[in-house]
Amino acid sequence: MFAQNRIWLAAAVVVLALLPLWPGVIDSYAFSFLFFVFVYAILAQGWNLIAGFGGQISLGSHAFFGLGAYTTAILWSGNYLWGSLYQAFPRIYYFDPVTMVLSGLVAALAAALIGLPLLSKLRGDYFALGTLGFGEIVKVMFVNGGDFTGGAFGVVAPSSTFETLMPHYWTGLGLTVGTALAIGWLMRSRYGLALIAVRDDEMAASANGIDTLKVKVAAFAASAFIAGLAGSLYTYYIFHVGPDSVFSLDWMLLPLMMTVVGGTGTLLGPILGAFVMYAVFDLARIFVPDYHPIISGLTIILAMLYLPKGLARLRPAAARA
Amino acid sequence: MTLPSPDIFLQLSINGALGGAMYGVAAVGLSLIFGTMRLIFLAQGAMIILAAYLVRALFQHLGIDPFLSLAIMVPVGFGAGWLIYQGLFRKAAAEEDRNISLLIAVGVMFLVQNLMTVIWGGNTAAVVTSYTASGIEFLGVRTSFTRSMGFLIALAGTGLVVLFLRNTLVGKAVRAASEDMTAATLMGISPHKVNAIAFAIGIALAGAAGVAVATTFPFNPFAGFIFSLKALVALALGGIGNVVGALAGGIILGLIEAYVQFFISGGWTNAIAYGVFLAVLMFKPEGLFSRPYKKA
Amino acid sequence: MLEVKDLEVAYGDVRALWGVSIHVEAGTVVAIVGANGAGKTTLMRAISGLLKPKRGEILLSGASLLNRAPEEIAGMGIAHVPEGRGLFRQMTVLENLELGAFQPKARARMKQSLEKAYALFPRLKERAGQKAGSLSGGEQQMLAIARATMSEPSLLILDEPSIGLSPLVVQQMFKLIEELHRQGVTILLVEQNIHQALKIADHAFVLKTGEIAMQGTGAELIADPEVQKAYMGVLEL
Amino acid sequence: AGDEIVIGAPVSLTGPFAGDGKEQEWAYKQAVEDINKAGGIMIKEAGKKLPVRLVIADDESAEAKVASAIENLVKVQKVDILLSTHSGPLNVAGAIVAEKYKKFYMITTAFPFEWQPLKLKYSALFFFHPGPGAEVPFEIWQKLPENERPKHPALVTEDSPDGKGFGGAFEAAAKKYGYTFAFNDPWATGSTDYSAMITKLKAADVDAMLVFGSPADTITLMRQMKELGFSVPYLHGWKGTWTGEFHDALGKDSDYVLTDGFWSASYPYKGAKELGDRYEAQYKKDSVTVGAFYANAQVLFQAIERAGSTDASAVHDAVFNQEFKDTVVGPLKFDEGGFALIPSVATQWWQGKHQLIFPNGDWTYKPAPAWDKR
Amino acid sequence: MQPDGTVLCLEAVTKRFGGLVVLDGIDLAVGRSELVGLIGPNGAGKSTLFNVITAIYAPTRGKVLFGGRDITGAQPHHICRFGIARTFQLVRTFLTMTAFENVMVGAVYGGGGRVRHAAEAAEQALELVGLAAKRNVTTAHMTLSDRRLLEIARAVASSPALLLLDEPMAGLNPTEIRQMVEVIRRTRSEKGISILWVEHKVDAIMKVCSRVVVLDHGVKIADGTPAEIVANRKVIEAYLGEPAA
Ligand SMILES: Nc1ncnc2c1ncn2[C@@H]1O[C@H](COP(=O)(O)OP(=O)(O)OP(=O)(O)O)[C@@H](O)[C@H]1O
Ligand SMILES: Nc1ncnc2c1ncn2[C@@H]1O[C@H](COP(=O)(O)OP(=O)(O)OP(=O)(O)O)[C@@H](O)[C@H]1O
Ligand SMILES: [Mg+2]
Ligand SMILES: [Mg+2]
Repeated sequence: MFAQNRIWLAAAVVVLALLPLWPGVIDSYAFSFLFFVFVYAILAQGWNLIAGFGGQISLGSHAFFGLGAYTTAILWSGNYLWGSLYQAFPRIYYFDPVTMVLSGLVAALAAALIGLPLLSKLRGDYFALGTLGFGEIVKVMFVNGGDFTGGAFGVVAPSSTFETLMPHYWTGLGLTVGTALAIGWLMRSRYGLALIAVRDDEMAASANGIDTLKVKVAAFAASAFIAGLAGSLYTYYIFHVGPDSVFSLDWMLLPLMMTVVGGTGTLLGPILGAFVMYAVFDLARIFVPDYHPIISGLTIILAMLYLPKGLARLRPAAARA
Repeated sequence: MTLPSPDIFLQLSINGALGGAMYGVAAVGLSLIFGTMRLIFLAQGAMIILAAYLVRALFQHLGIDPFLSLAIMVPVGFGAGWLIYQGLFRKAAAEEDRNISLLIAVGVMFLVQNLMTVIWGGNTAAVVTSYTASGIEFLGVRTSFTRSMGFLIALAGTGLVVLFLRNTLVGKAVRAASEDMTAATLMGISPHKVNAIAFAIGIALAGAAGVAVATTFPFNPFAGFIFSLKALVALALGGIGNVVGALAGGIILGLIEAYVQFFISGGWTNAIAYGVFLAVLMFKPEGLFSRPYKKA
Repeated sequence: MLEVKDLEVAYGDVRALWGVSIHVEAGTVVAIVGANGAGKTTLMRAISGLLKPKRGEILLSGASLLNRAPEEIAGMGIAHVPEGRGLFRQMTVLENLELGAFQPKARARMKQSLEKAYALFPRLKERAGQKAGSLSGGEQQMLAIARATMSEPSLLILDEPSIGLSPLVVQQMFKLIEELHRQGVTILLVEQNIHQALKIADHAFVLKTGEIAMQGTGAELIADPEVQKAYMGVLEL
Repeated sequence: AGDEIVIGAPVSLTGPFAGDGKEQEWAYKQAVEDINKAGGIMIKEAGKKLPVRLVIADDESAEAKVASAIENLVKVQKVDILLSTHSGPLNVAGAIVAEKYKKFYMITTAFPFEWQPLKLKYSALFFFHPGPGAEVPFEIWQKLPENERPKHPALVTEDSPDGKGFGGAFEAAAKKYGYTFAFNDPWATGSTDYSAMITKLKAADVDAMLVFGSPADTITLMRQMKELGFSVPYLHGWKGTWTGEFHDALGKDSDYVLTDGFWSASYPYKGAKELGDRYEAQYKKDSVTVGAFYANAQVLFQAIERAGSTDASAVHDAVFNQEFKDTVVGPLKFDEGGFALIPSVATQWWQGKHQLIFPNGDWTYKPAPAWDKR
Repeated sequence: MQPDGTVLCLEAVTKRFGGLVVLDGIDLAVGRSELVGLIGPNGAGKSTLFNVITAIYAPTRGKVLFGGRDITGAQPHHICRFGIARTFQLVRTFLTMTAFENVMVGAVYGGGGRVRHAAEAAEQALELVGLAAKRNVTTAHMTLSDRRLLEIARAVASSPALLLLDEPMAGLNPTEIRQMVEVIRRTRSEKGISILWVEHKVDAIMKVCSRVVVLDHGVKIADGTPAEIVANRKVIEAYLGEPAA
């Protein structure tokens, strides 16, 4: 990326961060719109790490998103973390960094556990189908999880904490920028080199001293961590996590689509894709409520036919990371 | 848990296998498309349901018996598949990035599901004929007539596809093009023609599966997704690109579900089915019915 | 038979061929030689339609090959053994050979062609049921050549066919080329085994950074001191 | 509000619940049409009756989309007040967002155990508890002569939130009425093969089945029971059996099946029959749901009228702890938490019509003979 | 054997695929800084031997010792870190990476070095094979022969004790072969790396190697100085045909 681009991007982030301070702007739909864009952008960025940079197509993002969402809801509603402090500070779990990080970690741990066998044995398409199967298993486990997971209904968190969207907006923005920067840094480091090497040729990578399994599992876990964070963030908005909602395949398919439309293997792609695609979906839903999925379906098809390399590659300046 | 008597076991197995053949027939079409274009055609289930709606329309408006409508659905499916390939996937098939065609499939799925909702409404639809819900005796086991027919359709469809792939040069060309498009063109194989044929057969099979589904199940525009998912599992169990394996995978899946439903609980069928699927892949990473090799 | 005129080919903005013209008479063996990166493979790929030239013309018996798909060109009787072999690695040796005879014309004579191919490389017969990808490097090269002969081409393009073959098999391969030549097949040969290639070539072109630097009969070029110096240096220690 | 009252409603126009959503949309539109015909609703501030405008937003049958649908209704469409969508999880999501924006959200078709723990101020709910709802079959059995009561009842449910909720309630009710289930097992939503379950039911000698599941699953189950030659005298379904498609798909095999519902056109309440007729005239079949959705709008309109405003706190006061006499589901009495109980309905299918058995129906239950004797 | 010890030692290595015996009880030793040629007809088992040494295949029977330590069954990446680097007969570079990045992989992961140190090693290795000018070219855009050179650079950059070369000269013309010989010699002399080298360009092997091993049908049929090998009847029959130039 050229320095000039960076300046523009930094400026955009600053403007977005300050936007809510503009008088009168707070009460607009823009914030809930952008909040959802951020949630999808974070998820997309996570998927891009394992699939775009790592070359391992995972179809299990929804499982990790759901695990993160559940972790936040369960820790909170069961007060597993802060004991009596919770009584003194009833909002202690709300956007609590510890809870959020733990939510990411639970997802990452699950990814590591399932990733070890899956990634050591399965390649390509089989890995994709394996992760899809894993997602379904997790879902059934939560349906049958008894009181701990709230069974088929799930868990509700205290929604009385929800007064304004601002914490969601800022945290979403922060995580979107943060994950992009973190992945950008990662890809420039020796780990990035290893990840790309494994993507390009696994046999050659291991013959050159790369522990390919470790690299793949680490990337898978990191990507799950990011998805778990997105899930946690979502819980703070929706307050109800249920197996059908947070393990919905939408949480996998949409980010995947957004990444590809934006440009796989680029840093800006997932964000751009999330923004553009969510805008298209949302506008269609508002203006043609009865037919909007048809419009969305057509948009995806057209985007893939005419923009197969993604938005981020439209200009040569936004080259690979 | 007590062991059931042999006849109950037979009953379970036959019905489970018949149920699994439904996944199988979906999986065979998917396998063909997957095997040629490495494309997870997620819309296959939606195509099957679309076919089911057409079968219903033919029956309700023209009085054509659903099983007879096979003679219409298969060629219509073939033609539709050809067109879908040429219109939507031709360009993407040449791209390195396979997510592109996956997403086109997702787009097609959205489109088809919601077109069906607009045309036929979101409610559950069904075809009611004189033989709906009638049973037959077979080997002393009572089972469903339409499922048995579905099973036959699955067998016939798979058989024809296998004959095509194994014994015809065009069939081999289909596999060749899926492996190395450039090399295939050097043999004089037109990859797009060959892909279109595979796709057309895949959708023709969706047409046939639509008949089996329409006669057996009630359906709604969204009912196909579960078929896609299960068919994918069946396909991976059998080994990608292995058509007989796909049918066998479907039947195995059906058996697992029946046994789990009987011996454990209906609530665990999916989890255990997917669990077995993952476990199988751990030991046979390329599916049950394929021979892998590795070479530097 | 084959006429390439003023051909320009580029990869993106990087030009690989700058106005190359060659001609191949029917029934002759024509060799293209040149250093690594000179553009030999690029030229072959352009002829068989795998690359779209920027400018120029390619004529096969007077018919233009530009704007034709590679499979169409193959159908016109050109078989191309590409660099890197282009085998169907997941398919068996036999299936690979069968696909070589995919063209309707060749299909009818599949049996005979198969026998001929096996006679040429008996190792392939032994390995008929094995997946092509698991063959040894040399065996794969044999398969690639054998597969190309299955289509009974009128023009055979060989891009470094001797790569990976043991000396004995290299001798056999050159004999095979001469044999095909005798049968009337026109052969366009890229070879780094320059001495041998020039020995059997009726005519040869030297490609240098995307341009034809020299041409002549095989014998003329072998004798050319410049060619000797640039491409045929003897190992001295 | 200017010179109209804008009411927003997230509705499942697309996605898997689109079938229910369309009925809901129809009912809401009828209610709005009716109120406008009556001149609108009196608003104090305006000093006159204002007409109502309904804005519907698609929630795609998904929680996240309910939330953004409401964000959009409130922020972009600037609605004054909200009507609910369908089912527990979706309404929980909707109620929470509405609460944040202090817009009143009037709900039906969510189980109280799903919504009540949220302790929201700006939404109210009327529906039945799974508890009393689950007692309905036992109430019916109690009225049967001793020797006709089921000996080996079975409970089969889909493993969805509603299925689980209801399943627990059935277990409690069985205990209360002194029955034990000879078979009790869920199935995975969307299953296509029930043969193993049927084999087991047969082996357990089951003579009554309580079935909770989607229409598609329940129809498949029924068809397979017939194919495998298994029938029970008493089969009572929830959710999957009431709809017109159930009868369409099974034809006369649907006879004898008992079904639940939120409502019946044979209710003696004002407007019930007329609404039922209207629906039937348009769709050529009867409905056991549209009344609940219609009533949802009726309650909201009356509450606005009482409050003289669409202000959330004012409407809250007009609903919580208040009674509503005139609705097509009958009188509603909201408790201090904003919940009102309606009875669950039981009807028996007979020749394509729902015949009301419970509460207070005048149809007498007919046990089903074996398949080959029908 | 070399006086200064053995680097690699194979003991009775056998490899089967189903019923096919591809390697049959191979014993082989490579000494420190030794340059050993490995020749044999197509399908003799040469590449398979490399695959067994680098743990891509597990041997059916037998042992691989490296620096005296049994490395049979170790992970491929450990083998590299122990100090065995290789090239592939069917060239395998990281296609989306630049030449420099490719070599960096070897330097960082195989060499176990720190990034800065690795960068130096990478530059040197590119210099060695003469690709320094193309350091920023993405390898997908390089010719096959350049990629082959790049693979060697990548292997050298991991500072191995032993380098396995699988037909590095395939596709090179005699002039280029002479340059490659130079590369191989310098690798050995400047870095003291032992080399086991599979090649069909027999004259190159005979002129450069101190020792040549011959495989045929999975069996070691000869092991000796080039002069001995060229005169060996079995080798002539199986491989060389008429006496080589
Ligand atoms: N896919 C590609 N993208 C970009 N440039 C390429 C590509 N393939 C080849 N080139 C460039 O084109 C030029 C000619 O390459 P070509 O492969 O035709 O050479 P060649 O004569 O066959 O060499 P070799 O003897 O190594 O096979 C080289 O400079 C090479 O870098
Ligand atoms: N994975 C495998 N499965 C079955 N056979 C194999 C496998 N790998 C190698 N072979 C067979 O083993 C034999 C030896 O192969 P290898 O690649 O070691 O030969 P090579 O000596 O390197 O020959 P070349 O000089 O042609 O490269 C060949 O006949 C090959 O067909
Ligand atoms: Mg070349
Ligand atoms: Mg080899």
